[in-house]
Amino acid sequence: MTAERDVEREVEVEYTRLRIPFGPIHPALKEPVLLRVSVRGEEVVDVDMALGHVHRGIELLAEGRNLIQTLYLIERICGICSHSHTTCFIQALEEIGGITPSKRALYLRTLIFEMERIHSHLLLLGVIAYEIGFDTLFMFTWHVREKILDLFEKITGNRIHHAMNTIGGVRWDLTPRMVEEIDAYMREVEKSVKYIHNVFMDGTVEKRVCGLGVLSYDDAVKLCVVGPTARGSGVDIDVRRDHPYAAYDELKRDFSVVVERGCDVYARTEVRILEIFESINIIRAILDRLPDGPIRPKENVFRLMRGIPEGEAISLVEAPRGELLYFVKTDGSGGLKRLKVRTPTFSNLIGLKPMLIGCEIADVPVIVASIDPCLSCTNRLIVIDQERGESNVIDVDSLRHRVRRRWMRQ
Amino acid sequence: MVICMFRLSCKSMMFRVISKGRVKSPWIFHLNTGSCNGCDIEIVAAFAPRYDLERFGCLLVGSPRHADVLLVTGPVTRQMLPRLIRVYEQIPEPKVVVAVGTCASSGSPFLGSEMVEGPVDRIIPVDVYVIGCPPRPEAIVKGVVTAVKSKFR
Amino acid sequence: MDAAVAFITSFPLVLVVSLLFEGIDRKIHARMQKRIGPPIIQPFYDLIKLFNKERIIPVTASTRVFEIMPMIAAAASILGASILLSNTLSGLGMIGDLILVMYLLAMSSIALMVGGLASGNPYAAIGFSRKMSMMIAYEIPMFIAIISVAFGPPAVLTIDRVIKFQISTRLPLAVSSLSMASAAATLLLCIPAAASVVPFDIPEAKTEIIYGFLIEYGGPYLALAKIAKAVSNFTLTLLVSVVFLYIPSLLGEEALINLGISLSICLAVSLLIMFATITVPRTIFARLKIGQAFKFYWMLPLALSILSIILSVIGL
Amino acid sequence: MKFGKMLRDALRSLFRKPVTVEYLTKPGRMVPVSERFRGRLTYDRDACIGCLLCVRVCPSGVIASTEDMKVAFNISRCILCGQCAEICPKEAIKLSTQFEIITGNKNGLILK
Repeated sequence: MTAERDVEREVEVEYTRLRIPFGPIHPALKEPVLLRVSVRGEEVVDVDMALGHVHRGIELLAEGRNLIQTLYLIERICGICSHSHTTCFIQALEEIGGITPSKRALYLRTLIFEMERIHSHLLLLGVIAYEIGFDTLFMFTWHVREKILDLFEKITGNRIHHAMNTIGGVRWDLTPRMVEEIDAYMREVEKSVKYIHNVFMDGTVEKRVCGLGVLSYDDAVKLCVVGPTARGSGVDIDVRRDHPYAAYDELKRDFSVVVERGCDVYARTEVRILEIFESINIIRAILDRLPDGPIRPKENVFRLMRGIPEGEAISLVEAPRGELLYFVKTDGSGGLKRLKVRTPTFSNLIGLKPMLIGCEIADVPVIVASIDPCLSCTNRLIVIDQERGESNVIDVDSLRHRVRRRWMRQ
Repeated sequence: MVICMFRLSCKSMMFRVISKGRVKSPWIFHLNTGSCNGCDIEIVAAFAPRYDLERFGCLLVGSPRHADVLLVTGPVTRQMLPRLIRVYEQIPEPKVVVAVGTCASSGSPFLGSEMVEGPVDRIIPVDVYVIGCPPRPEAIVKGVVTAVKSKFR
Repeated sequence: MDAAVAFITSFPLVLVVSLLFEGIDRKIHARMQKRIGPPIIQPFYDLIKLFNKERIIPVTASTRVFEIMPMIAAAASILGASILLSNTLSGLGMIGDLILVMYLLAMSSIALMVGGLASGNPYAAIGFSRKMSMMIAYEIPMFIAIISVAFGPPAVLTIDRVIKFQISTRLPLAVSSLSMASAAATLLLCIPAAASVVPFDIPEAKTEIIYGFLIEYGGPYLALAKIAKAVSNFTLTLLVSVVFLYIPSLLGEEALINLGISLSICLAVSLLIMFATITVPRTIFARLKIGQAFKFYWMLPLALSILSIILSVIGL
Repeated sequence: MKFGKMLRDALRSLFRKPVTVEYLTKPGRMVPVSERFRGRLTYDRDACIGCLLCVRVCPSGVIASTEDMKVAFNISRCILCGQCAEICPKEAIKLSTQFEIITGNKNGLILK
């Protein structure tokens, strides 16, 4: 009897649902992803995801280039967390080559890392405000973010792609004046973020973000989500504390891992706001205890690259969006045999489905934004022919051959 | 003769008014064809209070039917290729295409990848290139303004 | 003034003033966000550009409906605005023109909805259904508030007579009695939804359904739709300022003699109303969801409007 | 729950000077460019010794060697990483602070 009713209901759902292609070109999404959303009235009944619109074949390209070229190539995996990618890659290289960067270099790496976290989280807060139609808050948040970008430009010479890391150290040093400037800016940013935190508790914002997109603790553990998405569901993980890298080993006492148990969009947002304060604390600690010394080895970067033997290594960092993993295998003559990147969004996207089902259409952009998707990070080396709906697996060797041929031609 | 002169001047007046309207209200559609987000966030930053593209009358619209200016970022990936062409065709004439960033302008550093269908100008005509990785928001502002002025005037 | 002359001259006046209002709204909105914003005559530039763009009709659309509906929308809202304006200026009132104006306003948004639905885009369909529920939410309190004018002290539904009543009591209607105050409050609360701005721009939400039913309109059609929206926003604010907050009535009989002064005072009041009900909400609020908006309108404005009708029947 | 927390700030900024930098509308107004800014490449042809180190480190194929053992740059491909300037032993390649590389014609961006 119940089975019959279920079938009847299914037929009814099938009959009344409306399939909406959400993306890949949609003003709410800054990057292309295709969510095929099936709705009934305003309620979302099913979600299907199609990725690969930003797939540029970076891992394959990296295999045809030398290590220095690859360093700048993988910086272009993502414009928001570019420093995390290079740090992770360089750490693996340094492990293979047995190079230890100086203390000062590690501290500077961490400094840029934390500043990037602030900039990334502020960007996301702005995007969430934009999704819920709160333009003024969006403008305000992005204006605060401009200050961080100014600092980036002063320290490294570019607002987005910092090109800070090099083999065995960092490329740019801090001057005493910059230290003062960073300190002053941090005070300003702290004040503004407190204000933003207050505005995020506004009634209309709360109506849009509270109790939405619930990802329970069990689901979060089962689906292996990482970063603020996991921490918003009460999972206490953080690579900075669990497997310290760069200078985090010595900065352990200066920050705490923010964990919220709300499991909804608001919890994830709040984790990010509170993490900004933690990042400011870390930056202050770094500025206090910045050791003296050289920032990079005296040797030419080309010679350093040549000196890296054949080997393989795995490296982990906590990018603004969560755990980022690199597997690097070098060929001993300054090139790469294999590069594998697992980005945080790749893990987090799977968590979207339980969040989205049952919500309204109006909530879809907010929930998608709340995991802070960075799709340009995620799309690599999956060849799917979307128009024909078949996945097209190309043999790795033939693919490599074709790529080489094109590279030679150009 | 006089009537003819009057008509001509009326016509030129009309043209001037129309071109003024076009120059003063370029509505922007932004298309990401596989960029690294760097250019995309800089385009949005150009609309933020610091640079405020809206003082030139620009609006960031969400539907290509409303747009005049197409800002393309990213080397065109294989999956975005048909969508780029479709969006370009959906924008009503007259329209301007601005390639923002180095990878949209020339495909570097992704040139040679099997999944990248080359720079934007291999697929649709581009009016202005803004080079930079990513370009500063100021450069984007200037790129849009020069493109609109050169094409619509 | 002659009614026909007033009627004809009010067409261009309505267009220019409502577009200027939109420009001022955008400028203030930008300044509240700490930026410079577009020039005040920006809507004119937009319209000139849009009218000279290519017309594209999507293949999925039913062509006739898609083409005609924006024209009907623009015509209806301009007609409504000029009836309101000319009946304010000239002493010749049509009986029941308040209802006519309200009807024309509703008509213009319904025409846009239908035209958008004819485009065959799924987003437009969602926009249509959302706008439908929004209209049910705000039109009912609005109509009840207008009808309570007929039950209240003026006891008419003619703009001209309402104005004369206000002049005779030397008080704006909203101040004169409790029932009219609550009717005015209802109308003010309904303006953001009727103008579909944040927090009630749910049918046209850009980041959710990409302008809803306007998604497939481009070029001249979009221009017509923009005109329809700008003019109906202006009409709503002017309606409140003329019917409920006729400040020139403080001048007494002079308000009818110096029409220029009283008209400019009315426009200034409607500008203020626009600032308070359109610009400020869209700056400081986030967009609500359709269920929440519906609940809000059936909780507060509907209750207020019913209260106003009860009060006016009692005679307060 | 409170509504309209931004009201005060919004009204206050209505009467304050906007934070916008009036770039292009008023001459000379822009956000100051930092000294380290990595902008358009400049090339000192006389100082170049033709070691071609820059060609080998360039990640995006900007630099090509010419017949007289010097190099030529295709700036439209440049991603402004600054690695060539860093590795050049004679400092023949430098990065200027010019950030507006805007052109309608890519062929004009070849630097020799």
